[in-house]
Amino acid sequence: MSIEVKNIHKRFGNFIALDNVSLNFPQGELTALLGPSGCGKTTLLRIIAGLEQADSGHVFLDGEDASGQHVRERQVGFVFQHYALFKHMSVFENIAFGLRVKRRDVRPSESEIKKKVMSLLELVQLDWLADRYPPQLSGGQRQRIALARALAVEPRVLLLDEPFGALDAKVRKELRRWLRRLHDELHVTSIFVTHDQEEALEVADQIVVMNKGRVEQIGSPDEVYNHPASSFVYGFLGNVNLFHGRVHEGVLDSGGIAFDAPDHAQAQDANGIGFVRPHDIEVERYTADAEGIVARLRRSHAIGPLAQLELVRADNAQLIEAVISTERYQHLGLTEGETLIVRPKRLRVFVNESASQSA
Amino acid sequence: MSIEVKNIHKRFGNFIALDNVSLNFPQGELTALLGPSGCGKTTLLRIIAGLEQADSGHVFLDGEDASGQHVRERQVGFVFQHYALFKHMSVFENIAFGLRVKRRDVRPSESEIKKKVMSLLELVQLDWLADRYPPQLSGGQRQRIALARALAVEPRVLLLDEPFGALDAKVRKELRRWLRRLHDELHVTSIFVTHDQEEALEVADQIVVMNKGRVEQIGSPDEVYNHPASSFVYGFLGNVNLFHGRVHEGVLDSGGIAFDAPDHAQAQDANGIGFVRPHDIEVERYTADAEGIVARLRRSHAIGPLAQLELVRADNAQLIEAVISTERYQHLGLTEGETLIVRPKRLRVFVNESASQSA
Amino acid sequence: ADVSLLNVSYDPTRELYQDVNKEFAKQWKAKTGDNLSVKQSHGGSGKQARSVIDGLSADVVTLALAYDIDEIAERGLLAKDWQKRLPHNSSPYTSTIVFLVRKGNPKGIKDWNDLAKPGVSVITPNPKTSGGARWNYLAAWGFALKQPGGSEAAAKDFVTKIFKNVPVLDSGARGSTTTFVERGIGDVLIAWENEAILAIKELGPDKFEVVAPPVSILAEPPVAVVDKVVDKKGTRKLAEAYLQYLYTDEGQEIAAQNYYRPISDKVAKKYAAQFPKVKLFTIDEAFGGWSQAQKAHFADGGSFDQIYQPGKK
Amino acid sequence: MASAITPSDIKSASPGRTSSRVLPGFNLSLGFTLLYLALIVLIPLSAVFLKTFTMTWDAFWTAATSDRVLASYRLTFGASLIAAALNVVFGGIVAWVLVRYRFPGKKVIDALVDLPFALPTAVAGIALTSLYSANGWIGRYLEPFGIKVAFTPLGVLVALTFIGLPFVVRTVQPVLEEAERELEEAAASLGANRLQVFAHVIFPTILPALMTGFALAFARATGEYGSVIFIAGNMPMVSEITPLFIITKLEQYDYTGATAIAVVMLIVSFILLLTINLLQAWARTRGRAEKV
Amino acid sequence: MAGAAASLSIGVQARGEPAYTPAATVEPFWVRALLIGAALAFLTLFLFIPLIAVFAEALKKGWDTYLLALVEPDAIAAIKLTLLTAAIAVPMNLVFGVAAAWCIAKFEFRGKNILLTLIDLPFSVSPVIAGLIYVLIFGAQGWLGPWLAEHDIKILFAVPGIVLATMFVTFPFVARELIPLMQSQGTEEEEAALVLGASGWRTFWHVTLPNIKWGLLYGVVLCNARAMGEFGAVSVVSGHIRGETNTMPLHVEILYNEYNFVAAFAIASLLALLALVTLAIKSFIEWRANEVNLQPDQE
Ligand SMILES: Nc1ncnc2c1ncn2[C@@H]1O[C@H](COP(=O)(O)OP(=O)(O)OP(=O)(O)O)[C@@H](O)[C@H]1O
Ligand SMILES: Nc1ncnc2c1ncn2[C@@H]1O[C@H](COP(=O)(O)OP(=O)(O)OP(=O)(O)O)[C@@H](O)[C@H]1O
Ligand SMILES: [Mg+2]
Ligand SMILES: [Mg+2]
Ligand SMILES: O=S(=O)([O-])[O-]
Repeated sequence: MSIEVKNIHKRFGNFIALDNVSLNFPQGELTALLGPSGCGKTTLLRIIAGLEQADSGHVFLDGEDASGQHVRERQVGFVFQHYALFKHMSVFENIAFGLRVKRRDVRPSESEIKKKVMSLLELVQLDWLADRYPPQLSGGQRQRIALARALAVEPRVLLLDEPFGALDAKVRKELRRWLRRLHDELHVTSIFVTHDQEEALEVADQIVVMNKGRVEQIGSPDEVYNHPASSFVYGFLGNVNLFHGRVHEGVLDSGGIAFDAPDHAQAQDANGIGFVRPHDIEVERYTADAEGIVARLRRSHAIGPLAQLELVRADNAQLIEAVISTERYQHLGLTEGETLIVRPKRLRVFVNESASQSA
Repeated sequence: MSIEVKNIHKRFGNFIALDNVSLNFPQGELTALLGPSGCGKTTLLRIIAGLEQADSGHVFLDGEDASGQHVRERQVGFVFQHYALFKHMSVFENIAFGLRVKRRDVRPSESEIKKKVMSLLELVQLDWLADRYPPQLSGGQRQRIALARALAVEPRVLLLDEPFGALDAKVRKELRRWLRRLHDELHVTSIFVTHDQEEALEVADQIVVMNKGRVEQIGSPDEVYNHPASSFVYGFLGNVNLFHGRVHEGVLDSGGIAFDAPDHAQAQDANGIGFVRPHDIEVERYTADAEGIVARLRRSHAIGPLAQLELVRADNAQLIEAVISTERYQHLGLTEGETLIVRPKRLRVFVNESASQSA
Repeated sequence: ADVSLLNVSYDPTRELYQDVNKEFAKQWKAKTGDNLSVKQSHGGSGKQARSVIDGLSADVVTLALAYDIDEIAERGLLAKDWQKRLPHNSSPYTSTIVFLVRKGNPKGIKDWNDLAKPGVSVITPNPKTSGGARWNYLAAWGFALKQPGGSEAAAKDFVTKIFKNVPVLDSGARGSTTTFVERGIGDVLIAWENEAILAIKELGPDKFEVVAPPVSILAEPPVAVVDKVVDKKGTRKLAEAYLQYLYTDEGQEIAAQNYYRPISDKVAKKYAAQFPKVKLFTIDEAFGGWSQAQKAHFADGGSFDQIYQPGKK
Repeated sequence: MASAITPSDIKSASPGRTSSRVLPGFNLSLGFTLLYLALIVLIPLSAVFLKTFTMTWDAFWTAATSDRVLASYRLTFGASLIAAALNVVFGGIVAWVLVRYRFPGKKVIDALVDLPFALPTAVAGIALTSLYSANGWIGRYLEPFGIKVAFTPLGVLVALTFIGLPFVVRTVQPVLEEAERELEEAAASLGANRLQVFAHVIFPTILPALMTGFALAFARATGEYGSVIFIAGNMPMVSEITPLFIITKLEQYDYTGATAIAVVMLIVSFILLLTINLLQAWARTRGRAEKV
Repeated sequence: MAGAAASLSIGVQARGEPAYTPAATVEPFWVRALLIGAALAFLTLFLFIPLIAVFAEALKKGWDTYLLALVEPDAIAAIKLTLLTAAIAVPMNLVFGVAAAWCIAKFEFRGKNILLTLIDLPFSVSPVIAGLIYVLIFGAQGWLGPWLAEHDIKILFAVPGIVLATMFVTFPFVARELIPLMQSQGTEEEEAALVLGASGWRTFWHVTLPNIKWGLLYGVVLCNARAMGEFGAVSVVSGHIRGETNTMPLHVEILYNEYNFVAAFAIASLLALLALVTLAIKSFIEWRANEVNLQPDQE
């Protein structure tokens, strides 16, 4: 089922939590709502679910205006960050809950319920836990049960609010892959909220980046990572080095070094910032005639496929982070303290914060 | 100052929390205590600090037996996971506390205290927060204040119990780098507890890997990551693919494919597991004559410098994770669903779990 | 010098002893130069006696009935023959049991018989805890005995009927008065004569009136010095003087002013108008003395326990 | 009492650990605690039991189970039971209303709920009596319907309800406050209507607190004296409560009789306390398991 | 009165509105109105009217009579005695409460649950029995009675007895308030202080005490209210000597029995006022605790 929200506004007191948000969530896709804390992700999700009322705007489920519908009637599956399992019910009863509270005329028989619950437990690979109580489960298990419970009523859409936020790093990574696989199997239209960009990038088909109650960008993981629409998105989606300077007719001058800024050919001596991701920085041994920024390697460590370099610019003592492959690192034979030449391979310039939208 | 623990035993009731642990923490280095939850890291740290009493064994601080010393006298700095800041004292008072409770004859004057505290606040870059109260600080700020407080009494060693455990991913990353820099500046012998291997690998000079109350390995990040002493360490320190099979005279046979296992030349048809890190897996287009494991690319995503591949073995449907550089990924032009040849570049075989120690 | 005396008394005597203390202290000061302060403790008679038994160091006890002082004597705090030590059975004043009814006497209550009629609501305290209540009980019982053809069985029957009409059983005389007067419960309150008159004076001269039955009991509240206490404190002289004072004309006047019937004929005559004419019988003649009465009626399993079982069908 | 909601087992409640004897003062504080406990509570209480040992079993049995005493047990425990039940219903509603709704005067009401804790019982007794007697502010409106409150067992009930009120409110309130709203939302998103949410989600959550509140209100009510004697009417076999009976016995110089009844009440208190603590232990194990 | 502590521990916790009241979990208007109505009706009948009645009766004959009743010597003596009793009983229970909470909340030891139960015990013992036990021990017919009489030591029917009975009845208040509070705070801050070199006492004064001060104050306030208001237990051991062993609640009863209703209610109103002040302090404490401790813990 597709979901559409149109011109959603929401305030809490004087605080504007959502400011004219319009979005489309295509049928069968897994969309991540990504943004810093407090940007309104949860609020939007709750409005879609019907747990919260928008001040104005509409929610369409399958093209049909659902704004007046009670959460009960919307047939959405909602998964909470802290699981919200019923503690006094066994795992089985938790999953069966949605079926058992159905109106008598549409309620399945106990044996059907049993079959359904067991098949869901198998789906989430926890059929051996049916008789346990939530307190006896690990966080990862609880979250999977919460998901099974949401799926039991065959929701038309699945909404997940930071489903892995309460889990520790390792489990979190595992579970997000598991979620992706599950989604590939079921293909329920899903929206999940996160403020961890890695998670969004790894799992989602589509990413909605939000900031301060507004949508900053919407696109595939590749789009938002590699072609950020604003400096905010650039900064939020991964580590980044900033080169402050002045932009003049397509050139950014930062500390005496010139960077190409073809987007800003018409800029006239404006303030600008160049954004460079650490892995877009080229590093080589210092030679007097090499072009680039001179920097000292303060600290490096190479574990696994990538080597992290912490460099200090010779001219203004600014920190530059660079990531190169371990192979190249070993090949260069770098040692801490030595002087290197650093060159951005790819740089994106944004002129002024306010102008960033047009950039 | 150097720290040494010798033959430490500790039980809680029937549960053995530490089992004959002997370790050396060299002067001026930053050591990470790494291990899964419940393995005894905190317990060991608390015993070193004197907050807990070992059942047997000794703790030497600077070569001097400290087992009988009260925590008050050990001059250790301890940083708690949940900060343990004094809520009713301002940031300034928190940091000054250790100085103000000194015996009168060694207590610095108020003006000295003030100078000291302000310099510590500068050190942790929070001098503008002196008059705030802990509840008014963010998690990251609190942890830095906790550190400043511990440093105020010029401890001979610094002990940190999952100092960043309560922080969110982004802040955590920032703070661990900051800690590293701070340590480089101060060179106080430090031990910090974590169960996040990335953190340990990135920050520490030396890593102690613990499991179930015992020390599994001790070494530099490179050593423990690249030359794990046991299958446990291998698995714990990063993602890993397992190839189960039988080892016979230096060769592991897993699903009909032979892998070299030079460590086990004398093994006779033993159970064995090959461990391969995702980035130690080579991937290429399928050709009929290529040697290697045939696998289908189920899912891939390439954001940033590395591409993650999820492959399914054609023979036994096992999952293989591979990581290749984005360059190579793009160069290969892989698409999901296609069939590939996979080859471990580097593989380590452990025969039997129980034999893993000797391996 | 400052001297003090503790007089442990029962509920209705508060006002009486306030006056007595004031006058006696004046006299004592004049006589000896000592500043005397008499401390008072009031409560249900039984409870007060128990406190003394438990160690409340009363120099004198002025209780509702001899039985309570007997109990104290039983524990060795004073001589068993205490009642012979002062004139008139150690009772410096007497009283009787009368009825307090609402203005105009709407139920037309005149005599004990009227209390036993169905539909009349009677207020009296609990004889188990209140000395006054025991006098009430025995008065009714004695009245029935004295009727033509009166017998123990008839008396029991009669008192049973009265108690059927009792809706509230307070633990002390004062509680009952409050219930009747303040809460507006009941048609008639059986009370000490002095209580009844005082209640009218204090609470509503225009709301209540006293009805004296033709026959009632002669209540003799006794007083005694507690030997053990006064000997220890060295206050015997003072305590004895205090009780003696009650027998003096002044003392008798004060008693009469507080609506206790004085034993001095002279004073009695002076205040005759204030006390209705009632034919009085004594406890000795009707019941053979307090210990007998106590045993027969108020001990566990006694007549009261037998007749008063409202819970039982 | 708070114990209901506040696990005495630290492991479950505290972020830290408690094993460490590194903190000073254990022996001193425990020593003082035990000494003071023994002097003020244990030794005096044991006096009651020792006193009953001076009685024969028969004497004890007769004293503790005479008709009148039995009737007083019936009244005391019966009225306490009903009062506690009333408080469960209305205290539950009050707690709910205070936690969930916003209305004018809420803060004041919240504060005043504790009044029966703080108001001297004798004052409460006198005030209630004057209100509920036939000519009182409230009683006069009940009188025409033939409802008599003061000086009847109903009056006992009123007094016991008054003093028990805060117990239920104050045990349920924090539980409701901490109850995750999300659970209700989860149930609603699964299609449950409000009534089903209440029956299946909210009620089971507050049930332990309700039970604890009930037990506490009941325990307090059985022992109550000050507020009851004024309003009860104290008719033997009808409206005479057990604590009053103890006093009555005392006033008849029957110490052993009084102690016999006291022992019965003490044993009931013990059992009640035990029940409460078991309830708490039960709630606690549920709480602890949560941290798995 | 076991429940007091319950209220206490709650007292210092956040008592705020729920962060939001989303549509999905709110009852229809009429249900809300009905419930609020039921709650208010119940509270009016059982709380507000009795409270108002006390003051109305006290002021029936005007302020002058009211004030006169309060300055009457016996009333003053009762007030003094009540204050004295509280001044002894409350600090004793305070010290006990802190010691008990310290060892129970900060240490593990066997028999802790039994200890907790024993501390609760006085909550569920009838005040009448609380009085009776002292009679059995110190009464002239009791265990120590004869010995005490011989040595001329007065306990029963004197201030010590009243204080003892009050101490018994108010025994658990402070402890019960502090134990859960200190348990929830754990030991990390104390450990931090020790690591920084602070001595045990310093740690207690500078770290523990400031953290529990509101809970402590609240426990004291309620303990005090109950100490001043106790009737049943004190009534048994007091002896009711006017101007000497009558506490305020007993004096209320006596005045009442003297048909001096206005004065009785005047003293009662003083006690009710104390209760109200107690509640006001309590509310203030809650407010303060919210202000100070419950500021956004995570940002
Ligand atoms: N009921 C409420 N009353 C007042 N403000 C609220 C309420 N609910 C949310 N807010 C505010 O609205 C903003 C958006 O909240 P929301 O929970 O949607 O953020 P979020 O993006 O989910 O953040 P997080 O990542 O921290 O969960 C926040 O600033 C929050 O403080
Ligand atoms: N006071 C205690 N009583 C009983 N068991 C304890 C106590 N303290 C620790 N343990 C147990 O000892 C084991 C080791 O605990 P420890 O806290 O040292 O683990 P850890 O490695 O720090 O784990 P984590 O990463 O979860 O903090 C755990 O199983 C724990 O349950
Ligand atoms: Mg959120
Ligand atoms: Mg730990
Ligand atoms: O004070 S009485 O004993 O008469 O109730």
